[in-house]
Amino acid sequence: MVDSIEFDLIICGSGLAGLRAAIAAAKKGPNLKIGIVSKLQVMRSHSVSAEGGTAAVICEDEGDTIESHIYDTVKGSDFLADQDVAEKLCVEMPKEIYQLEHWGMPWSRKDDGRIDQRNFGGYSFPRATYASDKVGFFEMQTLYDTCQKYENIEYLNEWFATSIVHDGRRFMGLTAIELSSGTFYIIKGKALIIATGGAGRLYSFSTYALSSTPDGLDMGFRAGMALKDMEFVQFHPTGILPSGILITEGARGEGAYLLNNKGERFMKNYAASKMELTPRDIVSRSIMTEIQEGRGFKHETGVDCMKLDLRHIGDEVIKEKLGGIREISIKFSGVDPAKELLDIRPVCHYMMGGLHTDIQGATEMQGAWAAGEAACNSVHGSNRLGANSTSECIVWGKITGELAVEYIQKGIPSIPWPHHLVVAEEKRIYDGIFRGNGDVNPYEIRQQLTDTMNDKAYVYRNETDLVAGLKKIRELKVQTWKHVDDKAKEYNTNFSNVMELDSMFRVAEIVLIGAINRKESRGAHARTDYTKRDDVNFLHHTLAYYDPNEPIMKTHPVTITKYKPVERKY
Amino acid sequence: MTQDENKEGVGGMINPRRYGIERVAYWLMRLSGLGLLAYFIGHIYETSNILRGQVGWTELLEMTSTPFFHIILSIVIAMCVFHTVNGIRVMLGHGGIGVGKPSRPDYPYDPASQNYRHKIGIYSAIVLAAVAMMYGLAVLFGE
Amino acid sequence: MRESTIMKIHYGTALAAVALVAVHILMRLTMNFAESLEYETVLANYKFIPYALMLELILILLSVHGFNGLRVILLELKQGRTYEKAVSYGCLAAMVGLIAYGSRTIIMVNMGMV
Amino acid sequence: MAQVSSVADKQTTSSKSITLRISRYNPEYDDASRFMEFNVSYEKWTTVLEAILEVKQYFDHSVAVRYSCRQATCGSCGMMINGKPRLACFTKISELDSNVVTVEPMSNFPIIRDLAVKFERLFDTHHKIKPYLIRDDTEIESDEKEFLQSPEEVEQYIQFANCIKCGLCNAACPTMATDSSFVGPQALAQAYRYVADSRDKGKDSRLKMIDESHGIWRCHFAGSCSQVCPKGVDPAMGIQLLRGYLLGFRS
Ligand SMILES: Cc1cc2nc3c(=O)[nH]c(=O)nc-3n(C[C@H](O)[C@H](O)[C@H](O)COP(=O)(O)OP(=O)(O)OC[C@H]3O[C@@H](n4cnc5c(N)ncnc54)[C@H](O)[C@@H]3O)c2cc1C
Ligand code: HEM
Ligand code: SF4
Ligand code: F3S
Ligand code: FES
Repeated sequence: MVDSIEFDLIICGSGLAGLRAAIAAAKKGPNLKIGIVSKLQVMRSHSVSAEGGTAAVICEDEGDTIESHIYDTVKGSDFLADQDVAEKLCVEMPKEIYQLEHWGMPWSRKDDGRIDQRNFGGYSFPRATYASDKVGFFEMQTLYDTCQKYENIEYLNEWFATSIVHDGRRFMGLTAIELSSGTFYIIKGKALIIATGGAGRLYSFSTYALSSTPDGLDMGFRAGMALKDMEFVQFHPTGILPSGILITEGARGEGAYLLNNKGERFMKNYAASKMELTPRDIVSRSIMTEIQEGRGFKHETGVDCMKLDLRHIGDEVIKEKLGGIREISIKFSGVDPAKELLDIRPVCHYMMGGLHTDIQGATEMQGAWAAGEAACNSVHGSNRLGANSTSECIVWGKITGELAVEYIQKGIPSIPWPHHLVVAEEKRIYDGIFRGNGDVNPYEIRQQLTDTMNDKAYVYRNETDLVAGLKKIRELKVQTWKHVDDKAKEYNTNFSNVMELDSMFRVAEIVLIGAINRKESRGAHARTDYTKRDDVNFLHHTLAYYDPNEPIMKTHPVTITKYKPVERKY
Repeated sequence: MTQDENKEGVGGMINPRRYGIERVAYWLMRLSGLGLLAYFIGHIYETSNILRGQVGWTELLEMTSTPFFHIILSIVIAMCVFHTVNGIRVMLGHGGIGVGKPSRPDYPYDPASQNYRHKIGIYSAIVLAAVAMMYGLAVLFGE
Repeated sequence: MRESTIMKIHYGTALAAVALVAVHILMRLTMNFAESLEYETVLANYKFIPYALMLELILILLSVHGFNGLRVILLELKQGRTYEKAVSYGCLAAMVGLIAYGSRTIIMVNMGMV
Repeated sequence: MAQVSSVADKQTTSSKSITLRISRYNPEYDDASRFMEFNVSYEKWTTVLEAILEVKQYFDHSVAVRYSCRQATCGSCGMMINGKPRLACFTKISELDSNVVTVEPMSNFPIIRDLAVKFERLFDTHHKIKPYLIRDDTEIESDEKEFLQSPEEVEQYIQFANCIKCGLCNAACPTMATDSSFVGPQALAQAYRYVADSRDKGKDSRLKMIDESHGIWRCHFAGSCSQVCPKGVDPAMGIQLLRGYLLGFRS
């Protein structure tokens, strides 16, 4: 018999979205038992790495408007964003900035004591609210610390969720492995919020935490939820070499230049009005074009790169506003940004896609919501603007937290527990993965898989590469890699790594298929064989549904309210 | 210490190699405190001999006038000086004096509380203790 | 007692002791060291009421300070309810004991019982 | 290195190697820990974490180690490296200046397995010191306009807000080495972080909380916590300033 525990609300994931949801739920439903299930300890989630800012309109007295934030977001998305959703983000966000502030967030301040903001890519007003360059970290700290006020939140730290238990229509619980003991558990619950974050470790050159793998997305996918718009992967222009650690866009927000080997600020040839502060997709493409046309540099590892110049910003301002990246540059690149140029290269940074939800964050399964990067409520369309993601996590964290509580409070009739699903899941992971044997090193396979994604589905894409990539992934999948050498139960990360790999295959496939199908260039998805945006055939979202053999691909309409798609120019 | 708690235990606590002079000061403070307490108890016992009159007192005086006791006494002097001087430093520190002001840290981090003022305090406690001990030895073995 | 009160006493006793012990030691140094330990000198000292009072004070201060220091060290060495209680009361008892024993000397000498 | 092998040409850079000694221990099966040695090559930027993961991926899959961000912001990878508590992802092999790199689980934390340790006590003590603004609830739970705070006021606590809960300070502190009830530098520094925040009104209740027999007084200003902190938090300073309030030196 499998051990089981029970909560009213289960939140899977303890990043920004998960913690914000927990607070909203704990406040609204003080009598409910809330469990945060996370494969990491609280405060170890990828969200702590977010650096540059959180977008919100808080300076209306200085001329900023919500309207403008909405339009910037929609235009940044290359008109694939659902416009009602973008509006919701921009309307809700200012309140959240103040709410966070009241909970202790150490926002950077202006001299008069008000919250300060900085410039960010693609915005027509400096509206990235910042706290030095550790925004995500401080937000996580604020939320985690605020969670400490609520005694009805319980933390299941280092529990690896493996599947969603449901009756075909309605959410009923999770199965999970407690890593420290290796015990397999059923976690029963009335409602679920999936906040398992992005999956950027699909790429080997990535800004993401090593733990950002698609197992959370895959869990929803296997339970019948659709994955939406997975082909849109954001490449951030400035990742350092060789680690891929991010230099925030805030650096350019504070005035940093991008230089090619002629010493030119080459962005003037691509987007003269916004220069370095053009949305990321365009800057990344510009860098790759420069490199391809021979105006790049070579890093000592032999990798092509470009230079980022912060020297004119000055040591004092760098220390004050960009202390985190100063530390990163000195430590990981051996470069003091006040004195030397940084080697940078576009790097996998964000997944616009995720579990398909409506504007309220509800998934297609009753009782299950998704929030944060794991969700795709289509606020970012085909390209997210910097600083809009932490905003999204916070806004939909709150919305889903409250809605889930309302749902639970309405009362849910009980139905028999689907034991067979748990048995099947146990079989899948223990017989299929844990005891599955094979002689290929799963880590090597993972390396090949992520390298393939890097090579074949990077900033510029084309049919040949994508098809070759898909073929390679499918080859890797059938190799006999499924083996877990480590047979101990306690803290078996070999086991969880292999489970992560298992999920990477399914999700990588969807990214590639979606990219192959989308024969146009839109936002972050740039095809060299279809260089134009094609609103006639492709102004729609991509959906992928689970099928044991091959994902079932569908489309979904884009919600357009006020802004008719026009050519996107900066 | 038991391995399930994985605490470093006394050995790790006094290991002088890893954490600079501050750690040395830390356990010298303890050691001298304990040493002084031991001496103090002995001293009370010693002086209580005065109740045994002239004979008893002189007997004891003779017993403690050996080189061995003199060395002990010198060490006590050293401990006393170190404990007192370092004690004053520690007390100031505990009150938040001379530990620096909060400020934005810049990489590479250099903790303001581990500053030269306190280091000087520690070194001077050690030096003064050594000097006092020399003086004590000179007086005790001098005649 | 609140821990802060105890520790304030710890610091207070230390500070007061600095002054008094300094006097005590200086007195030893006003004359030749060996001479200062002569029975007569010592006895005379004890009989000099202000000095005796000072000695009594030093005795109390240092006992309080020293045994509280010992308590702190022992508390940090090992934990557990009974152990901690034992340490606290043990140190208190030892402190009272030492003070009583030392005071006996001072009082008896002072009252001319030698 | 693993991150860019697709784009990097491994041959172009020279490779040196060191012996990595990893402490292995599973309390369920083993009586005592033992060391396993691996020969790993490194570049000038290779971190200890990368070296450990290299071992995990290519030599022995069963090494248990906790990691996530690999950029010193998540606080996962604290361990004893050549005897001192450090973040594995923030320690480059090249800066250790030694042919042998020994990694052991962080001291003063119970071992789960190999290099992974239990953090429950750190999370508990952090919880205990009320790490949130204490102030009238209606003010806190409102989302209208900010509490004003000048940049100078931010400076009073921002240093302490940098704590990533890695626990290195607790691993270095001599009191923690023997006292399993001590609140510890991590939590005390956080108590100061909130006390020093001009928006907070909970000083008295927080001071009361840490004024107990295994509270703030068990810190003897040894300073090791500040020496090992990877984020410049300087817990030793925070603790002494906090104690300043209790002793009446500050108000
Ligand atoms: C380097 C970097 C910098 C960024 N900077 C900015 C910025 O300046 N501004 C901005 O707006 N955005 C930024 N972003 C984007 C933003 O940080 C992320 O999109 C956001 O933090 C995602 O938060 P999340 O809560 O959705 O997920 P995450 O923080 O990724 O959390 C995922 C959680 O899910 C848990 N989990 C995953 N799988 C499982 C499982 N199987 N079982 C149990 N738990 C599981 C994990 O343990 C974790 O707790 C940045 C991103 C990166 C990579
Ligand atoms: C006269 C000057 C003295 C001063 C200024 C002084 C000061 C101090 C201070 C400040 C401490 C606290 C240290 C800490 O918490 O880190 C301390 C501890 C201690 N003192 Fe003293 N002291 C003096 C004399 C003595 C004497 C004479 C004795 C012996 C009877 C003694 C015994 C101790 C002990 C046992 C400790 C505990 C050790 C520790 O916690 O590190 N002290 N002293
Ligand atoms: S104070 Fe420093 S060493 Fe201690 S937990 Fe925080 S970041 Fe780590
Ligand atoms: S090391 Fe420990 S003793 Fe105090 S100054 Fe730091 S907490
Ligand atoms: S892995 Fe996050 S701090 Fe080292």
